[in-house]
Amino acid sequence: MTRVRTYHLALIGVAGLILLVSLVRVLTGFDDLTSSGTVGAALVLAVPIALAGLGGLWAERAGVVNIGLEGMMVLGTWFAGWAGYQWGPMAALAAGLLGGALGGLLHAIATVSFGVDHIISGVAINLLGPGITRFLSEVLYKEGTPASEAGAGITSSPAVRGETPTFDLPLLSSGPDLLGKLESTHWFLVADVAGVLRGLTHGISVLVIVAVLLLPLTFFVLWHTAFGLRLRSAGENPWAAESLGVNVYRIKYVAVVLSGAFAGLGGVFLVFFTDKYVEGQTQGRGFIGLAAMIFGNWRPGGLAGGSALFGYASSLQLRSAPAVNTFFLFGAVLLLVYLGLQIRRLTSADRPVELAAPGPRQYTLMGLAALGAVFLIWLWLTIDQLPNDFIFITPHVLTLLVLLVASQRLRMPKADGVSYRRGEQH
Amino acid sequence: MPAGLNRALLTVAGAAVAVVLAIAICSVAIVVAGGSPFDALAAFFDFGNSARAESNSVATFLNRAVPLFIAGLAVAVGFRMNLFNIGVEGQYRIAAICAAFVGSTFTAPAPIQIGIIILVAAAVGGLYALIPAVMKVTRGVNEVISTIMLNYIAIALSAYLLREPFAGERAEGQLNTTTPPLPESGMFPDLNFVFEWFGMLPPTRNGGLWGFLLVAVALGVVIWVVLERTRFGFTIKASGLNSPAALASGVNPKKMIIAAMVLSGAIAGLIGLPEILGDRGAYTNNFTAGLGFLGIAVALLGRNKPVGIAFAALLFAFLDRAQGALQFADIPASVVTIIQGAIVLLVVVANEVTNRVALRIEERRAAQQLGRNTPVEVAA
Amino acid sequence: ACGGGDGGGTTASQEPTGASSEAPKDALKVGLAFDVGGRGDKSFNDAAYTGLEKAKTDLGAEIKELSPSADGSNRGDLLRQLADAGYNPIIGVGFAYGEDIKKTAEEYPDIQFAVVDSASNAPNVTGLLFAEEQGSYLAGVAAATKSESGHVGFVGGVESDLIKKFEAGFVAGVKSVKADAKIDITYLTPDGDFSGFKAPDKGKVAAEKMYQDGADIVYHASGDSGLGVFQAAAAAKKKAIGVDSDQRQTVKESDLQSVIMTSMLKRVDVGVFEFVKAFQGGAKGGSNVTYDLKVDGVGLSTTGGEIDDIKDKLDAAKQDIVDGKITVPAKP
Amino acid sequence: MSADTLATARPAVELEGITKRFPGVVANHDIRITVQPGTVHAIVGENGAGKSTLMKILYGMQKPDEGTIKVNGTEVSFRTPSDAIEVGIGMVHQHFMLADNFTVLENIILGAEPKRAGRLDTAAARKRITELAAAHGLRVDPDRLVEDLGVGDRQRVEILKVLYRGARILILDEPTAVLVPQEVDELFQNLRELKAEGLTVIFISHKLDEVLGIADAITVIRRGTTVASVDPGDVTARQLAELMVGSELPTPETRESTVTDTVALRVSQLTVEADGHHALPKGVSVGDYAARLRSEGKRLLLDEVSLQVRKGEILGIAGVEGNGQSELIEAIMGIRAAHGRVELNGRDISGWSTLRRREAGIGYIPEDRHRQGLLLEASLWENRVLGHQTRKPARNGIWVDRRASKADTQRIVEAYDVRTPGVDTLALALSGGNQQKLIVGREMSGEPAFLIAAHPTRGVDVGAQAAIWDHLRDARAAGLAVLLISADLDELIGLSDSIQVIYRGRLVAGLDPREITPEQLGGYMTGAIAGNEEM
Ligand SMILES: Nc1ncnc2c1ncn2[C@@H]1O[C@H](COP(=O)(O)OP(=O)(O)OP(=O)(O)O)[C@@H](O)[C@H]1O
Ligand SMILES: Nc1ncnc2c1ncn2[C@@H]1O[C@H](COP(=O)(O)OP(=O)(O)OP(=O)(O)O)[C@@H](O)[C@H]1O
Ligand SMILES: [Mg+2]
Ligand SMILES: [Mg+2]
Repeated sequence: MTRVRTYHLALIGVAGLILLVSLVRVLTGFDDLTSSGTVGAALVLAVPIALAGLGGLWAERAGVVNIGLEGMMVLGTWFAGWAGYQWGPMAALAAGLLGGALGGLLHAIATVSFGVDHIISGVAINLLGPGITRFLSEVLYKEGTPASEAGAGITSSPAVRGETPTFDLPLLSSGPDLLGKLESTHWFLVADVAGVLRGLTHGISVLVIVAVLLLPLTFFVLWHTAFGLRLRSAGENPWAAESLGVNVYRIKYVAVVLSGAFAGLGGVFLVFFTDKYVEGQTQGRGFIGLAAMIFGNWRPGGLAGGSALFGYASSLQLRSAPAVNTFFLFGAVLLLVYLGLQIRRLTSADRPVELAAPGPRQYTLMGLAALGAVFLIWLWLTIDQLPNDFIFITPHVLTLLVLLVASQRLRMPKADGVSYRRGEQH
Repeated sequence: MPAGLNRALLTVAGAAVAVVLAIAICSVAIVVAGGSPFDALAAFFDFGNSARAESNSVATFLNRAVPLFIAGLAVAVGFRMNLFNIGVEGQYRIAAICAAFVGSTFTAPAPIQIGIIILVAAAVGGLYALIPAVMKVTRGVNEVISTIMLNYIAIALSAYLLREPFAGERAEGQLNTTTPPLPESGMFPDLNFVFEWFGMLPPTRNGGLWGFLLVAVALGVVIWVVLERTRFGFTIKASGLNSPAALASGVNPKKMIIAAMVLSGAIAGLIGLPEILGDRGAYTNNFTAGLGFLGIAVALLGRNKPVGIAFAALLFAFLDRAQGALQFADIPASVVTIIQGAIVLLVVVANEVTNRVALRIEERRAAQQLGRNTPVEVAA
Repeated sequence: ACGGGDGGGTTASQEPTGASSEAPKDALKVGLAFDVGGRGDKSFNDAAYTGLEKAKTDLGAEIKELSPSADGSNRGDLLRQLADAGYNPIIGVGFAYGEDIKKTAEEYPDIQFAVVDSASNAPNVTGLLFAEEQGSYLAGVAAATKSESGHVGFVGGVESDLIKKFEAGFVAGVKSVKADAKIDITYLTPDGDFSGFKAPDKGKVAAEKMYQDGADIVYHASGDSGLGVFQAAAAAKKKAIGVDSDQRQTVKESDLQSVIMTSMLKRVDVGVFEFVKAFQGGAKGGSNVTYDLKVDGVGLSTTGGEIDDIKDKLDAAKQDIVDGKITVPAKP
Repeated sequence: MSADTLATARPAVELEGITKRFPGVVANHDIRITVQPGTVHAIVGENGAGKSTLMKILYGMQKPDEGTIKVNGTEVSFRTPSDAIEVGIGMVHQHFMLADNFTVLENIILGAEPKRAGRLDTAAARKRITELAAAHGLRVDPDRLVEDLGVGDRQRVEILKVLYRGARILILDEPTAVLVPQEVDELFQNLRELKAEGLTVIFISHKLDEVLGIADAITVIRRGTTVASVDPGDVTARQLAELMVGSELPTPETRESTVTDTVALRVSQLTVEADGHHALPKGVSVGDYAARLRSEGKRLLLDEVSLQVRKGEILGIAGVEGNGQSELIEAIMGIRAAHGRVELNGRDISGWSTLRRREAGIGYIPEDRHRQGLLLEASLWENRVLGHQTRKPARNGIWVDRRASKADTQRIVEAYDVRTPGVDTLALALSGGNQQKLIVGREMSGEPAFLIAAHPTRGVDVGAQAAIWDHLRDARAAGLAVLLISADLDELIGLSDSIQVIYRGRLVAGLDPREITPEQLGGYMTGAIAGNEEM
């Protein structure tokens, strides 16, 4: 019953958000806020983050902190590029998964078998990933090698052979492109919904579909199968699991290797998106993925939310820097809504006792909110284009703000990061 | 104390084995790459074949160790309390640009000038670290996320500062953006004379061996004393080992989070100074980045203890120095990174193993002294 | 103080001597230190290497090239190691070497240095400068002339002053043809975060937006990120302009080659080779050599023949710049 | 089943010559036990005698170094618990083995999940659990989170876990340590039913009268080896105790009253909200506020608790775990936010920090020594400093006075008979009892005015127990006020000058320990007997 309620709440939240964005769009005229292009790019930018986050989710649900996702992702990109240029996309996929999984295996050996501090092992893998790939490039892609003839350099692989298929929703997003037509009307709300839907359905690579499906699949496996129950038990109380005959070591190995594979898949995705391996193309997404996973309270749904937020902000920032200004208005509206709710709560008769008399703290908060709203509106009215440097950090600032505002009832798996040894109780 | 000595010996032995193993692994890689591991090994110890080259190499080696050591200290202060300050990276960047700028705005006698620069750097670093600390304490925001985000924000912020308010004059045709140069009194005197003590040719360059080395050593000693001898250090240790127990014993966890984070950030603020005060005399857009992340590895390798961190920093610097020498020997310089990663991993594995052995020895000792290991004779 | 043309100063009788006396006086040992990324980046490091290799084959030079560490913290050390090993002259590739070259040059006054993209700052340093803004101006002219929509774009990798030179020249070029043209400008990362040169995905997203909004030609100065720009162009069936080298040749994918209308060439190879040659001829540093349109140090590539039809117009613009009738701004 | 018929003939479990060595310790040495099927077989022994180790060996969690195990007559060799589960052995551990963030159902089915088409078949599991629970009188709600359960419920979940796997041989390692008498009775009733169904139960306890009440056979273990196998009909509790320790069982008897008239600690209307602390509305008294919360159906962890402890008095708090004891002591310590007033020696300390309260002379023996009492990876002397870091002898200006701390730790080690090689030894190398003695010694130093002693002898063997009791009594005689919380009712009755019963966050009865039996006390604690509601 509670699940139904949170699910409903989430839907209402999304609807409210679209309404709000739509309002802001109409007020400001920045159509890119909800254009299919922005949404499509947001999706593409969110996917590698979500995949890295999934990697984190699997490992941490099994009780192993994985800060080495970045290194594993780097391995994924390199191997995908290396196999892809020789044998095509399927090979790239397999090799990338394997590369990431190898990183995961290393992490598993260190943390599970040797009980090494999880953070240290992750940091080491973050050193090793770029080191190994650079070394391999220096050996395999140096001048005079066949790869070099095919277009490789020390910092990039040759292009992946063959195409990865893409997908469109017939009628709606392609051909007659009904959604596209609706979107270009710029009608309040209608165009926004159309834009979002079209962005999510137009020219989508299969890998995006796979990646997006992995989220519900993860939810299903972890929360609705026996294997998932055992895996989570290893993250909550491995000693209890052990006492019931669960092979905790094996579970942890599987989880961490899969975790690496997911990070590797994120790497493959990047390689497919740009057609080749480019040194440094992961751009810290392993860390961002980890952050998105924590942001999402170690749950697939929350992770999706975290990566979507980040992807959307990055997309907007890259595509339409001036539109970022509208966030000021957006923030002001949110603050005003908050103020309105507070005032209604205070004036309503049947208020809960513990909120009966707002303390000075509450008045301060409300005062700050009012001030903030005024300040944001002032910013919005006076600034016509933020310096680029500030535009670049939109996603990061937004993430911090959401974290600050959202209630912090994060609950990590209880035995997360604990080094477990068979037969030794806590 | 024999138990402690025993453990120390074991640790050292473990670390040595780990380093050897790491080298072995890299040797395999080098052979696969078609190189000779012996050449590579020689390259690590090849400090050049002229007196001048040697002293240059030694200076390079030590100069690299200085910021790594400070970065390791900064990270360790947080880690001792289980605070994952991933944000050292951003903290030192912001601190460096602010300190370089403030230092360039006035001229005072060297000790005052340098002292103020150091203070500004520490203050800015500490303030920047205060943000995630306050977020954690008031809103429970996980410091891993917030510091990761703040790193990116620091990069953009410093780019902005460097371009707009803190920009300095530039020579025609120079594309580096920099803050205004520090006055002569802002440059930290170098330690080139030290080379003569060892019968070496001092480096000819100004600031060959950075004087900031002395500050780093002093900082290491101070941090050691603070962590190991003071009440503050004790509360940090207690909070890190068992936070509920610390809470029950009257330690205020919120205050400790803020204090440890700010201290960590203040130390982080100094990471960029050796380079600025010893070499560049300004913050530029190609200021060395990434030391904060390397600091994590160094701190963990040094087991979050100042002496260990010093060794780890020296080891990393020693390996880094060989990047050029390796290329002279036609060996890919990336083996350095591989060795560093492998050493971090293997040393902790070795630590883990030796720790267990040491623990077992200690338990046995305890049990023996209590005579618990002899089952009683009983008449049933 | 920009020196023009082939920087051959007066021939000095005195021969350059290396720091190490072991080197035979007549041997030509050329050392080169790359910028971050190093050799094999298919970009300007490789261009520099091409020039170095030419020096080896044509001038019989003994060569050594070193790449810095990933964080670039050891640039100065690489220069010193080359100097200590007896290399003379020594070339630093990239403006980031400016400061380090200056210091090293003071320590090794007997050795000649050169730095690509930065001005001379010591008597034994030659600055190898490139008038990117002039080349970009031509790219702008080409883009504006070829554009049907009157809407073009520019993608810069990192918002540094170097890349802004490209932007400034390009914008001036476009405006010279169509004063009312719409120009979208996007940078991928702030200055100091050099990942913008390695982010093809970001390049693709940024360019995609420009094409969606109606731009039909996008010029990039973003290193490896340009790959994403080309892909966006290919997907939108529009055109792009490459940078540094003739990317229609260096990019191997045939579908991408065909979208590269032209490339703004920056002849770092020429700069490096000419410097070594001049050194052999006894030239001394202390001045800059600017590779501009006059000496064809920058220019547009013609592979694919897509700009052949507007050759006259481009030549005219070039002539105006060479004659000084047009001064191209180096800052936006 | 043939196994059942065979089982009547052969012993359910035969352990022969079991030896298990840990580094430096021989936990089990040549143990021999034979357990007949369909019986309750008790194993008794001091702390650290090796009982748990032996059971872990039988359950496949640890491998014996020597010896053989036979189950139903067949020799077995277990590699993991799953091997033991397979032959029908189930174990309820001394410390709960439950994942807090899982539901009861998830905890029960873990490792033996029913599946349908690859999915967890929770419906089938729920049905099965409900059936099992009904059949054995083990009430549980399968869909509740374990973290919301009290200890009794948790115990039942543990037993259901075992039954769910169809175990025929049950190992219960100190199942009664955390239960009140009524719950113990309920458990024993369940055990008898299980026995009647032909199951075999191996039962471990320190509480000898319980053992005598339920067991069909008893094996005594001392220092890792079997000392005796006796028939419960033939021995008394005292004789059993003598077999266990070779000495007479001490009892916590208070001598003459030392209670004075000076109130050391006064607590008034202490109230703790369940869903987060809210500031008290202006002008509203704690009483009104609490009344309003109650009227809204909000849960209160502590509901207007008022009490006072006088100098020289030990006030015992009786209650089933989870009825507000933890909240009470944490509120007094200032670890948890609460409404109401706390006064120490007449001064209002409600707004003070934990540190300031400690400095003012409150000592604190926490309920869970590993969680709240010790730095396991630090040396003994550093543990001595803990909680005293701002006071002499640990403090010297901004420094920790290492020499003085060590000297004072040495004093504690001697005075409290902490068995340790030295004060530099890490705390984790000490046995639980010795760790506890160190904590008691630490909290008694600096002459506290008031001491909170939560389960001061939990899991401590008889010798150490007596020593700790003596220390408490001596301090009381010297004028110390003590708030004693204990699950051991004998201890509570024996030590306290007066007893308050806490039930659902309220003090429901004030009792005189001289006139009450553990059974009556248990009645108040479980709400079976209505309290006289605050004297
Ligand atoms: N994992 C272990 N490693 C080392 N020593 C151990 C370990 N487990 C138990 N011991 C040792 O074996 C002895 C027996 O421990 P065990 O837990 O079996 O005692 P017990 O009889 O169950 O005590 P209690 O009544 O306190 O539960 C302990 O005193 C301890 O010294
Ligand atoms: N998991 C373990 N690993 C190592 N040593 C252990 C372990 N468990 C127990 N010991 C050792 O056993 C001894 C005491 O164990 P144990 O905890 O059984 O004592 P105890 O008196 O039963 O205390 P408690 O009641 O707290 O369990 C100590 O020497 C301790 O080091
Ligand atoms: Mg025990
Ligand atoms: Mg036990």
